[in-house]
Amino acid sequence: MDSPVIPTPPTPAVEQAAHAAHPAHLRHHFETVEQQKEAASFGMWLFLLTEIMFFGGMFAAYLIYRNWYFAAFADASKTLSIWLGGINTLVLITSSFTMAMGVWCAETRRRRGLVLSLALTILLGISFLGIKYNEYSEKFEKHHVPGASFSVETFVNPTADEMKNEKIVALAPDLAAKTEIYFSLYFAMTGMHALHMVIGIGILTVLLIKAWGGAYTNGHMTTIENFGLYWHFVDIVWIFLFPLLYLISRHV
Amino acid sequence: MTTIDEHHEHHIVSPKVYAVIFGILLLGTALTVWAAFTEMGWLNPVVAIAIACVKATLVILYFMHIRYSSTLMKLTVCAGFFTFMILIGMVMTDYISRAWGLW
Amino acid sequence: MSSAATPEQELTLPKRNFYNTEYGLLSWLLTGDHKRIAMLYLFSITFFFFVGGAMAGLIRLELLTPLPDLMASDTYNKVFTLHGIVMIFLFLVPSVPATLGNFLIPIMIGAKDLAFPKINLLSWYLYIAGASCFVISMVNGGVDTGWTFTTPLSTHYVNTNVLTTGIGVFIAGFSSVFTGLNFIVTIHRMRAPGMTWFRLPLFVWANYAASILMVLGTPVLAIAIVLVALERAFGIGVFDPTKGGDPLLFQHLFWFYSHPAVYIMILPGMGVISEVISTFSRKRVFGYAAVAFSSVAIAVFGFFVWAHHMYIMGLSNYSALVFSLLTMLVAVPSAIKIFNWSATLYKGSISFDTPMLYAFGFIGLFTIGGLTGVFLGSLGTDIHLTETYFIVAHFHFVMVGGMLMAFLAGIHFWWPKMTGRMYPEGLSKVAAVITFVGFIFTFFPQFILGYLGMPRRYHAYPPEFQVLNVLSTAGATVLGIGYLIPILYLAWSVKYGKVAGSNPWNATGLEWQIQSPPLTENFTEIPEVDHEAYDYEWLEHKNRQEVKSIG
Amino acid sequence: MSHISPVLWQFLEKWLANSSLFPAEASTIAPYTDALYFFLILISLIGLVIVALLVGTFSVLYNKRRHPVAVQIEGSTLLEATWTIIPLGLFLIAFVWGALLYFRIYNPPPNAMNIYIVGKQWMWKAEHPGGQHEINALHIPIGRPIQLTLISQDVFHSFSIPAFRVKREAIPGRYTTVWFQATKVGSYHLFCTQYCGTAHSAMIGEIIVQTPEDYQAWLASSVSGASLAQNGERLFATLSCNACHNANPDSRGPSLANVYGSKLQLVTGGSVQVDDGYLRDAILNPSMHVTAGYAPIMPTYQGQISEEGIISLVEYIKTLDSNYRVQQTLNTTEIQNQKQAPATAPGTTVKP
Repeated sequence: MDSPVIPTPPTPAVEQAAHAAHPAHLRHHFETVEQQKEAASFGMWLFLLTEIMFFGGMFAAYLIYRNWYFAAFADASKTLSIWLGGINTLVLITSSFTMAMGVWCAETRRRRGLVLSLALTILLGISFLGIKYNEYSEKFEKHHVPGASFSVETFVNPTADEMKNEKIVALAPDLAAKTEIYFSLYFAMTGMHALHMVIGIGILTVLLIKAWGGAYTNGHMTTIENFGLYWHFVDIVWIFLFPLLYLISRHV
Repeated sequence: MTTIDEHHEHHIVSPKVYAVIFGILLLGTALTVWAAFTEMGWLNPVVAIAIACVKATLVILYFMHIRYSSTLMKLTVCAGFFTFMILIGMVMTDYISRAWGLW
Repeated sequence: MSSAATPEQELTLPKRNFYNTEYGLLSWLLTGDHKRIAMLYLFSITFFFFVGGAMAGLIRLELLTPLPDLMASDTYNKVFTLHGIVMIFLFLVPSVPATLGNFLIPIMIGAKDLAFPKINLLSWYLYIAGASCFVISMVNGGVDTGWTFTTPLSTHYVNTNVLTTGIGVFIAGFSSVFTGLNFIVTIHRMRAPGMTWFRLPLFVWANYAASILMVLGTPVLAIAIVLVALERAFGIGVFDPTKGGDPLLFQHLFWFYSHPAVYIMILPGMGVISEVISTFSRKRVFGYAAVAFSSVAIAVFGFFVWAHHMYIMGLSNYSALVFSLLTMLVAVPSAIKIFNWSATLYKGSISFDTPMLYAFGFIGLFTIGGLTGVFLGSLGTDIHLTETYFIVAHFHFVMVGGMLMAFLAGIHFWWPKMTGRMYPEGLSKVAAVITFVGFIFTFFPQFILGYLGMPRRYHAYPPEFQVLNVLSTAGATVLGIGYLIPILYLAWSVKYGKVAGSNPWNATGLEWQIQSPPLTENFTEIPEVDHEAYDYEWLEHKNRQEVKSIG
Repeated sequence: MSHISPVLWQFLEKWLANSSLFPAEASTIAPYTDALYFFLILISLIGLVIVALLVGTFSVLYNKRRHPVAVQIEGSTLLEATWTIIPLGLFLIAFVWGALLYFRIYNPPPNAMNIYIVGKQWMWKAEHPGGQHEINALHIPIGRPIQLTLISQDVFHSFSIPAFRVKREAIPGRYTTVWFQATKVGSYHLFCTQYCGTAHSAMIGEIIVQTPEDYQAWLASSVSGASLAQNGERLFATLSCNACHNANPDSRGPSLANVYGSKLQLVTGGSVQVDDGYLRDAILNPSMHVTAGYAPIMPTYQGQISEEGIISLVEYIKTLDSNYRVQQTLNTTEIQNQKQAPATAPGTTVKP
């Protein structure tokens, strides 16, 4: 029982001999590289589950208030630009695609491809945020940001507003006031989403620098794969946010 | 070793698959915008959500490799959405039935 | 109690163990070793337990007399709020998982560490960061929303440090998410060869179930708190009835986490009890599969019952019916566990060591706590009992009588493993009995007070409730002593305690087959598991082999 | 006991004699609640005794000295099924019984007398239909079903009368109801049981149960102004509600005669039963409650009327039983104004 404490180097199991580990990448407490990889991606998925539930709370709130104040939600949704929202959706889906390609490059050990994919992903991510910034600033100008400066003018008097959106139906003041809830949820949901994007772009930058130096294309691409999961998850959230926030009752 | 398959061979998804999925996602986006401008009555939100669900499923299955992952991973993803549905569903029991009557 | 297999004179502490591989503060603060992180947690948790306990003492002291004479109402409100927040987020939720679970789960399943040692350390830092937020808000004047952050009180009507505290809850919540995530991955991925699911100790099962709740429940609390913070900071209106929001939605989101949270608190405790009962009756747990699955059942059903906290808060009555029915269902797995534990004693060979005494205390108090839960789950009686001292007594029976008893049982059970030394036995048994008696005196009168209608969170109360309150306060004094004694003798034992040997209780878990305190790597070689959990015949056989090989 | 000083002894005696162990049963609901409570106690005792007996007996029979070698037993499906099904059955009984009791407590009989309760930090305000206004007290007659309609003007409060075994939260922005019928004359505690801020524990009061005669006397002695409906009528006029809701054939708003309790067709297509809650919502959020055939032109009164004002309006609308009655509104109001000083009437507080 009192054997020396110096850790014996882990001996790769026979069946995993094909994967013969680079010792530097195998952390001491794992038996095999495969086990380490599976653990990492499983951990990542569990983290994404917490993210689902995190956004879930806001989706529940959205569902309730949309049913209660449908007219206000439909009207407020029309102040958003489908063009900007749609382009952003395309941008994000494309970035998801470049991310997936990055994972493929890492798996097939293409360093330049990986660097290019990551750089493109960052670029697309930043353009998403740029467009989002544009949309947000418009909301500030129009006093559509919930809080002290919020104004229902656009919805009470749509014709007086400078915006040329004839589709907005004039609402009674009491109903127009409920658009504040829509914008609260809009900012909370897209804000949380944007926050995830910002964090993602930060991590991507680090990954890019490391990938430039040749990391991840040496057969150890777990980090890239797991980051890919995160990035795709952010994409999925947007896939739901887009129709829910931008496309309420556009046909009227 | 256990009742559910926990380990799985690593599968490399080819760029062709990614490209096809990418194409479908772009189509889906166009479709959802088109659907929003079409009068379908109560079906409008349903269609919007359905398209979003299909898109999300494709991303999960292919971009996120769940299609090629172990049963455990598949179950994990399902568990997440199941819990999400509990949250939504059970909260809704309250909000829907509040309007049913005096109490 | 020393192992029969090991002669007295051989009992010395092993030369190398996880305490003496590295020295210095940094070797602790930057460690990846799950055992060291567990010890860090143990220290911080104990510290905050006594902070929360001091608050509880102040509350009981104030309630000694019907008049609001010890402190001002504001102060009283802040004290009970911080008592709740500290006890729940800094003690009950992380108690067993983050200390005992952290220390033992990798060893029990035959792994060298948790799957993500750095994330494990991160959890502890997040815990400390969350705790710091609470301390900052305490120093800045406290917070008086109650730990439930009820809107619109917390968003519009109090002027205290809700934001700081909210951030603290958010951060502490993610600490528990990462602990849970780590456990789930570890239990799935890191089991030693031969360690199948049905050979896992029940402690592992229980922590697994609790981890599921941590991972899936906590983020909903996080978002609820974020929305409260936004509401407070910017007035977004989601929970504000004057802007068309529904304050009840906050209750839904809050309790979606906070009800499962009570299972996060109690399940690991139940795991401890399974280990202790089995070891000290020298018998396999009666109906292993039933106990294991009841943990998972509690975890799953735990997500379906949250609205029973809201029966009279304006929940739709149809919905209340559904939630009441589901609440009754979640009570069943707990009943199964209690009966299975009792049946485990049948034809056992029972010894009454300190952990066993605490476990008996747990069974008694948890039975009362669980059964009074039925009073509150049942719609009609809930109307009268909710928001009174009955509910206070109920959750203290479950949380303190159940969880804390289990925690102490676990600490006493695994103390020789964690430190390599025994505590004084007579004294520890006395402490266990004092705790039990003190507990009953503190909280049983509160059931009667509750039925009399004394509301919870009251600073002053009508004079006819005084006798019972005096009884409760007197009991709290005894209880406080009961909690202080273990701290003293456990601290004493670290230096002066008798060396325990690797398996003082003759228990079967893998953790008892290695030296105590263990090596940093836990195992010199990863064990091949070829026996079921709680297989005492295997242990006996193994001990005989060892004696033979030594001889 | 001789060494205890007589003063202390007397004090102890008095103290113990005045302490209580079981709350008074003072409503028709109390015995029902207590019956279920005792049933649950019985179940708990049985459960506890069984567990204690099992643990105790086994501890004695199979302790290490007497029973040195344990007999390994895997489990028993039959036994486990037994202790799964029996508790389940008992819990289901508790559920059904509890649910029935819940129906009883939250379903007021149709003939119940309605009293409005407004909770605010940190007091209870009671509005009797006759215009009597109380703070932190509620006078009620014995033997008559009383329905409380509760609302809070700030945070969650909870109106709890332990002697009646009823409790209901007063929610901001929404009416809730509870009912009871007192059976014993006396004075009982009223608590706010939902934590509501600094002076939560001071938000207490008294429920004074009186004989019908005493109650009538109290009503007569404490009329402080107009009745709720009269206050509402005056408010109806001051807010110019009757400019549109005037029951003329070409009026811009629907006639409110007999609207209370009727089924209303809405422009959104749905129909709704008009109750207190609906009337309140329709005043504060009119455009979400537009009667079919009318334009959504009514302005919102959110932030312009106090909760008491809304209560008065609701009470007034309840009394409108004919178009003639509606048209009389302005006249009676003028008479009212001449008759008494409006300051004493609490229902008419109009916030600026």
